[in-house]
Amino acid sequence: MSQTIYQSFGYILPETILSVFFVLTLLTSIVGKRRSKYLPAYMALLGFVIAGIFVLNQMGTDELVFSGMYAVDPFSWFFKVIFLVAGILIILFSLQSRELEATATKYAEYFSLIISLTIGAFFMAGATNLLMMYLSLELVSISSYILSGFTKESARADEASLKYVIYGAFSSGLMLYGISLLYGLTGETNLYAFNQTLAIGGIQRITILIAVVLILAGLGYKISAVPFHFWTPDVYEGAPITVTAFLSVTSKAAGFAMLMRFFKIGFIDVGAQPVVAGMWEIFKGFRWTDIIAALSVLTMTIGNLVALWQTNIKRLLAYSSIAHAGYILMGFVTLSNFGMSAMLMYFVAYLLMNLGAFYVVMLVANKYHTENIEDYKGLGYRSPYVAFALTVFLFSLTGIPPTFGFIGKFYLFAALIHTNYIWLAIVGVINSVISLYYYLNIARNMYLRQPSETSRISFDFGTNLLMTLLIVPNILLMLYFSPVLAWAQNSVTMFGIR
Amino acid sequence: MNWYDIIFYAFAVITVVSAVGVVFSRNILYAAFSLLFTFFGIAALYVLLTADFIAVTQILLYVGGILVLIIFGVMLTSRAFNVEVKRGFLKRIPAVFVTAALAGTLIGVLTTTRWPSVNFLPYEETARPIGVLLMTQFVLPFELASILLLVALVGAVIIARREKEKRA
Amino acid sequence: MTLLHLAIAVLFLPLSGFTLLIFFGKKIRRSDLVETAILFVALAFSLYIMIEKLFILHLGTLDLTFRWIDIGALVGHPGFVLDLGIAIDNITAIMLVVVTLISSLVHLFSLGYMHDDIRYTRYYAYLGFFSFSMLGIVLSNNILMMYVFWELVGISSYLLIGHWFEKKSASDAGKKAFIVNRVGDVGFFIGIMIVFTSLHTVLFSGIFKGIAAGQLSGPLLTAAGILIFCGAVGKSAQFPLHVWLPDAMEGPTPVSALIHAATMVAAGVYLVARVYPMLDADALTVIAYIGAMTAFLAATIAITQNDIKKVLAYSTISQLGYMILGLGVGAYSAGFFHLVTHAAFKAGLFLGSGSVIYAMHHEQDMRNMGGLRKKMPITYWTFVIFSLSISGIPLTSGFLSKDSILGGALAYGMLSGNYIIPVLGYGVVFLTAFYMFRLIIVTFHGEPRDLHKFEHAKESPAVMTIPLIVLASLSLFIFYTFNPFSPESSWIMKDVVKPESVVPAAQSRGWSKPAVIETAMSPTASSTSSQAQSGTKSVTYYEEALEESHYFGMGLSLTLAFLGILAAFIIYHWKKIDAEKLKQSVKPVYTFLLNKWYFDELYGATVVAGTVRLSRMMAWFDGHIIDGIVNGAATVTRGASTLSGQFDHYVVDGLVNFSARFTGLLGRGARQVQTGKIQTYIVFALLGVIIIFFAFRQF
Amino acid sequence: MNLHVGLTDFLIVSAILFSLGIYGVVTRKNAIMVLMGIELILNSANLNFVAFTRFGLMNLTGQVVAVFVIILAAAEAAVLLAIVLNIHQQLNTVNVDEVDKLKN
Repeated sequence: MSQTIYQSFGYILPETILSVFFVLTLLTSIVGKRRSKYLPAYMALLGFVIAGIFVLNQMGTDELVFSGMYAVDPFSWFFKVIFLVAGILIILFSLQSRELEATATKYAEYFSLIISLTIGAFFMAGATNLLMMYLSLELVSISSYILSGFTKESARADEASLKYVIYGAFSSGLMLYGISLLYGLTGETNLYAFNQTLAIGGIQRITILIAVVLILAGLGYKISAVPFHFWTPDVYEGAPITVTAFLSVTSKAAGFAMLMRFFKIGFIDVGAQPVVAGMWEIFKGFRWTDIIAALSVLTMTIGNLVALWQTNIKRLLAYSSIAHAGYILMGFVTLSNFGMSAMLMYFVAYLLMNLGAFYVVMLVANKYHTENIEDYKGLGYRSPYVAFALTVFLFSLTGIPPTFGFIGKFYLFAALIHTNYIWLAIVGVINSVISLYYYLNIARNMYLRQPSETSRISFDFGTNLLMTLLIVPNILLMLYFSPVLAWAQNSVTMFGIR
Repeated sequence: MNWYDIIFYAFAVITVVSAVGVVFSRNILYAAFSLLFTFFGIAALYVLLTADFIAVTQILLYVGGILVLIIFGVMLTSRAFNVEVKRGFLKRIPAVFVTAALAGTLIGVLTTTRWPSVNFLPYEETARPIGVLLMTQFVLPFELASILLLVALVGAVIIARREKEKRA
Repeated sequence: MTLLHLAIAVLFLPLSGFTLLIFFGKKIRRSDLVETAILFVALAFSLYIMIEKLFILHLGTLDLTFRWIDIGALVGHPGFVLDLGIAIDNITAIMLVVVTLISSLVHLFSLGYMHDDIRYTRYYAYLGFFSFSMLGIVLSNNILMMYVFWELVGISSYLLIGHWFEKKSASDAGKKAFIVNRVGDVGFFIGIMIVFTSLHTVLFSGIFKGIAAGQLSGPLLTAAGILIFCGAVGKSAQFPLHVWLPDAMEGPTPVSALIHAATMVAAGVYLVARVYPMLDADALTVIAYIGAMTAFLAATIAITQNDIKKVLAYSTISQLGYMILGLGVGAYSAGFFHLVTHAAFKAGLFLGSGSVIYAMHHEQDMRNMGGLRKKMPITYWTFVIFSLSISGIPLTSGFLSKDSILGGALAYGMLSGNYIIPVLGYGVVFLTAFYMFRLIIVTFHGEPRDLHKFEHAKESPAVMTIPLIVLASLSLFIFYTFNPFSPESSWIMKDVVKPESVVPAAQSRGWSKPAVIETAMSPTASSTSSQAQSGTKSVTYYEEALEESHYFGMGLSLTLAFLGILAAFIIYHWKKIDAEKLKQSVKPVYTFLLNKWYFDELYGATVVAGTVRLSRMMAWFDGHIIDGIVNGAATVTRGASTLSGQFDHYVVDGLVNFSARFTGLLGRGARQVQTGKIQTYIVFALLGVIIIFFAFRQF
Repeated sequence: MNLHVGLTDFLIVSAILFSLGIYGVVTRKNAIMVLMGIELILNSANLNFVAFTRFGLMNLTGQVVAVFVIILAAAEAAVLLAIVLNIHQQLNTVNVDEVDKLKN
């Protein structure tokens, strides 16, 4: 139940810890040597680990705190775990990034910004208030603008950050305008109040539609759904690889969490009896699933089609991540707990495979100094283990069986078929087939093409270990996914909503 | 027609006209000064809406803070004050079209919507209740905003700072 | 719970060693020692588990089951759950020790034997992987996981046998082992499928429960039992799939000791022991006959072999036959006991032969040896102990286990009338003693035949002799019982109790009273009401028979064993009978045996040639008949096809090309939108907002 | 008081500001002028919040939100200007049209 403000502080311990470590990590720049990356990185890691302990402690909590501002529920818990894992992995990746080393002398700021982005993502996942949604989204955005332009000697990164900040500020402006309209309609910024107002009825749908579409523009920009995706390829290509990987997972997942919570809490008819168990009823007349379905189809189709033409692997992965947003959106169209748990499962898969792929891309960029797909020729001979790892991740991204990506896609499609969205499932399958082409093209380059140079390049122990740590769950979870499934199924609960 | 209406229309016109100036002015400094008038106009509108605290904040932060920031930005980035390169005429057509469509739709929807209540309330003091709200109901956004400002501060500094040890 | 966790540690220790060596083997100095140390840790854990479980806590079966897959969410499907896990009962606890003991000793031995190998690290990695797989088989509490580990054992043995893959014979032997094993595994897999489709579980406990509840019975149950046994036939090298094992001697000798004495081949026996409760009378009879046949066949071949390792290989097959025979006749505890004792003395024999081969610079033909007794005293004396043990001479462990198997076989023969089984069993006793002492005499006694190699021969280093001494001491009775003449008093016989059969009474082997023996053997004879009593009585009758046969059996086997040893000494040591002359006089038999009953030739002529002939037939059929039809039809369809070809070319290809090009163009079009100018992006996003708004105005 | 000016008048002003802001964002080539457009958008939203608070028989939530939005606008402006300054340093331009090397 709702908590008093004093009690509420007990529920944001992980966020508080992260904030404290944000400051501490910043302060390491005073204490340590300016060029040392280890002190801030370890400080940030420590912060993540301690926050992780507190997050784990919150398992099963289902509370609404700070007078309905923020929900600490299984749903947000799920995402918090994802953010923490992603954050830790990104810090580990960053320690090896040559890109950062070449330009940045500001490691303390870099790692503290990773923490601040994670704080924003935490709040995004739990925000039940329009103001909180806006503020947390802005926190994530501002952190990511700075991160994407972090290597500022690189013209690409500068361009990326400029485009990002203009596009982001504009989108959040649209969203804010939409929020103001919703506020005008209900007199509250609280999502639950909005739901109650809808339940009473008597509000013009057209106004709600325009408000929701404007808010959708803000959310769509975060999850890079077509037609709000345009910034994605440019920013992903321009930003440092570690940042790109971070944005593609944490920022996107946070956007999805917010999207799901906004629509689910706002538009579910709590009083209605569901026709099918596990499905939700939305207020009559608000068929926003059609909008989501349309966005989903557009997003995955355009993402995949444009990816076919890419020659830069970062840009290709950017389009691929757009396509994956489309896949994940499919699960939301079903309006069911099944679909939602499928989406959550997909996030786990997406985290593992996408971060893995970006990691390999970073390693290759470190040692081979290229991001060009053509230059991946013969990687299978030159660095066998790295090539193997990339193949696993690409298989997972395509959704081919011995990987967890397959299970993720399988459950998404199953959810669609379960709720009779067969046409959407077919579109999804066709898209997967298209994606097969460009993913396997990389694998073909690595194994079937002769390299122009044949010297072998090997990687050190830590690198191989980290890579193994990413490969193993990708395969292991295909064989034994029940815990993830159970976790996802338990995590569809949002506070106050069945 | 009473004084309130007249004042409203006067400030509304000032606001809109100066906003047009911001958007269409060729000279960046003129645009910045037009923006000043827009902010003032909006602040006046806030006063009309009996939101005195917001009005003051608007003037303090926007005029005193953001606008100064913008002007600094203009000065730091422009050799002459007129950097606005010629605008491509063709690109303005779709822009005008899209914006007009948007404005039309918005105004159409907003004017036809029955908003929950349109009673005009008598003036009440706002500074104290807002302060109380900030410390009670809105304490979490308040904290979040503080982190956000810190991040923005740090970010702005590291991005804008000239590197002393810049490499060749 | 702690014991289970310890068991999980035991399982994963060798795997961690494997991972370490595969990935970082080159980085770690003396990675071999790391791997060996890991195995000794696993051994210590296993010993602790066994002692805790059997002697201190006297625990029942420990079980750790987890839900592997639970698909309840898919509507339109009744749901599907699969539980997996590990369990430790008495035989598991003992097997853990056996596997880790032999494995760790082999690791130790290999430090000396494999020292100069080029792929030394990889060899140790494979050893670790093999140990992991084997421990997995032992610990699984379900047939699915067991099958997976079963295949892993297959793979790792393939890698180990083919370790010297530059030698064609070695890589061929690896392939042969793999393929022959697959034949048995296919049967095993079908058996698993039968069980799973009718019982919807893979847990052994669930399977037995389901069978007890009558969900699987009749011929299908018999078939399931025999098919699962097929797996054991392959892995334990039983007739007729025994052909891979002798060839597998191409692998390094310590590998032979590990794989072919104690672990991999014992897996089959372990499998039969595991699924024992679900085997019905018919299946058990099949098993008993296969076992007896194997024991006899292999023993006869062993007599004629001259390669020291080949003799041991056939001896292994023969002893495995004993174990299977023991299980088949119902002497469950004895069969398992023999598995344990055999693991010790056979591993010892292999390692001893390895020691000899090492000393003789990789000479394996015993005709070139001789007189090594004085040069290698430790090897010699341990070898003698192992041989006495395998021959079943009192005061050794082999005597205990072998004697009880033979007693069981005799009782079984008396009860069921299958006299051929005990006859074969006792025959093999003679043969075993004979070929083992032939081996000893030819190798260690007499005059050296190859003086040059003899000169350089010397006792092996301590890392190689210590395992021999350990194993030799384990081949003495004292570790198993204090009374050297009473197998029943050994702790293994006490702790390994024959599990209750869950087979429906009509199908089980009920020895209610002597008069009904024949009818009880046939499934339909007895009525259900009398089964309740016969179930309890059957044990009594079988035990009575055991009791009766005990002393007679013991006497008989001892006599035969001594006769065998005597014959060996007469022929090869004192040379009272000229071996050559003997060979000449029974030349046809001798050649027959020397050529291993012509099994390889038989398979070559039937299976291989059959396949070749079949494919030739197919080719002929294809060339003459199909082509004829096709050609005839072709003329008819040519006209049509021209037409359709045109259609294909212009319409279908066009469509395909078009769709491909269209997708490409779409992508290219969408790509053109990405101009790189941020304001274009914003305009498109705005257009998107407006379009969405108008498209969904109806909401 | 008998008023003609009501909620809708304020909303219309804000809608016009919003549209002008968008126009500015879309057409202006100088990045700082784009920022001005964004400020207009944020101000229009703020005007909405305050107007709704006043006319809507409601609490002060809207005004509190407006305070936050102003704070945010400042933060965003600072970051955007910093990025623009950096672009100016590195690429010697503030024209957003010329920053288009990443495309397709």
